[in-house]
Amino acid sequence: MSNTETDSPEVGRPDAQQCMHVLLFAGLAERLGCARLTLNPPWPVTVAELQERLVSEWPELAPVTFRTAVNQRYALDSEPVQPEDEIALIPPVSGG
Amino acid sequence: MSNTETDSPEVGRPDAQQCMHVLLFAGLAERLGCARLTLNPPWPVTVAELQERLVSEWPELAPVTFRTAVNQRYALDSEPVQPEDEIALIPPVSGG
Amino acid sequence: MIHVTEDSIDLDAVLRAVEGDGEGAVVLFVGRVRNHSREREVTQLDYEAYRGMAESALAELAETALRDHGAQRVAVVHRVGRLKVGEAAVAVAVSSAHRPEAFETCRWLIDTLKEVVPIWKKERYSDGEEWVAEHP
Amino acid sequence: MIHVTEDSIDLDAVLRAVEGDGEGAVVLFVGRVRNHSREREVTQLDYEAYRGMAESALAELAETALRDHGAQRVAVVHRVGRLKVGEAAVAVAVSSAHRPEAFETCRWLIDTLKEVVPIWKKERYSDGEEWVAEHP
Repeated sequence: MSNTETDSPEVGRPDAQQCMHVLLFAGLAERLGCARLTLNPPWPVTVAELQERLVSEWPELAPVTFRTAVNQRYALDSEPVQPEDEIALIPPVSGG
Repeated sequence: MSNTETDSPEVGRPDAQQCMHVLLFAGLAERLGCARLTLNPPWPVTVAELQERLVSEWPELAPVTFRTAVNQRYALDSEPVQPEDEIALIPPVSGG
Repeated sequence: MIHVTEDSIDLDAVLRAVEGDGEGAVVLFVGRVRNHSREREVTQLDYEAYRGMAESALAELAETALRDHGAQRVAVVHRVGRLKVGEAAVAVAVSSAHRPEAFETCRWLIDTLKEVVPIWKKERYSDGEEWVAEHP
Repeated sequence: MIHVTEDSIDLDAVLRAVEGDGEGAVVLFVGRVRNHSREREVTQLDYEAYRGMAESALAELAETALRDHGAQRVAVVHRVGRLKVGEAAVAVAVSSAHRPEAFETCRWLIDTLKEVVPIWKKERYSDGEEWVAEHP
């Protein structure tokens, strides 16, 4: 981490708040009526914590099966998420 | 068998002699230098008897692997051959 | 050739993409829109993709196919948008020196694509529509 | 479409021959002339067929594929005569409602074709030629 406090005062502060966007697709986007959720988690946050927070803020997600992608790759529950990451919820795929 | 002796005097006579042609292909035709053999078996004759006769008249066939087709189908050794049948020797195939 | 595209799939181009003088075997799989599904009449199909992730997932599958499955060349094209009955939704072509590798790799690619690549289809019927969830 | 032909194989026509609105899966196998075989450089290939028997054998395989293997439509074209490196010698296309049947039937057809259909190939090298005996 070469950032210093003067470059960007928020980086590295454990209580820094930064808005993040979560992409939705297909049936999931239809169910929630939008293709992008915005939320404001306390950083740092893991994939599992993010999922919990999403479900508590959007209860419509609770009965839904989805995997989480971080920067366009399926992520493990334990993986940490950074504010600049691209997050997407991937409902069961049906391509082909 | 609706043929009668008067239609074709040779049909049904066990000692009737009738010339037959045997088709050859690919490496087999090259080895023998011709695409068709002619032989004069004593009728009736089975596929196995025909094969023996062919090998004894054309010893070049002896070391060669081939199957016999009767009327464009692979034939069993015990199958009887009629003078009007189309006989072919099928060396190992390599299509595709 | 690894694409997610709105255009109709040019199967000839997909086949040409895996041509090479050392490859004796080519296997092409084409997935087409059927006129029925789970006993309902399908009139058309909408495909949606998370395009960036879908293309990188396909590229990763293709790399694995080349590295671990004995394929020489691989092409995968998936169409998105609205498709009519009979149109090709996906084409997967694989070439290899001998045929077992081409068959097995092509089969592995389409099977894995259907499990992991973020593309979704919605079937439209004369009396409704439904997102298909094949691999939860 | 079951042919033994001197003409170059039109793969598009082979694919079209198995198209149907109820068939979601198409698998095409193409066998092409490779530039090497058993460590020798191949310059061209001559295919010879016992044509009548070859076509009826192919028709019989196609019937079996439709009756016993779950295929909906089948097309097989085998070329004969002199072929150059890269040209298609054989194309087998199968369509079915779902992909396992299409893959398995296509594989079965080309495997069985290579065992039983009376077609032979002679490889020509820069320094000679040889009839190939793959299935004694």
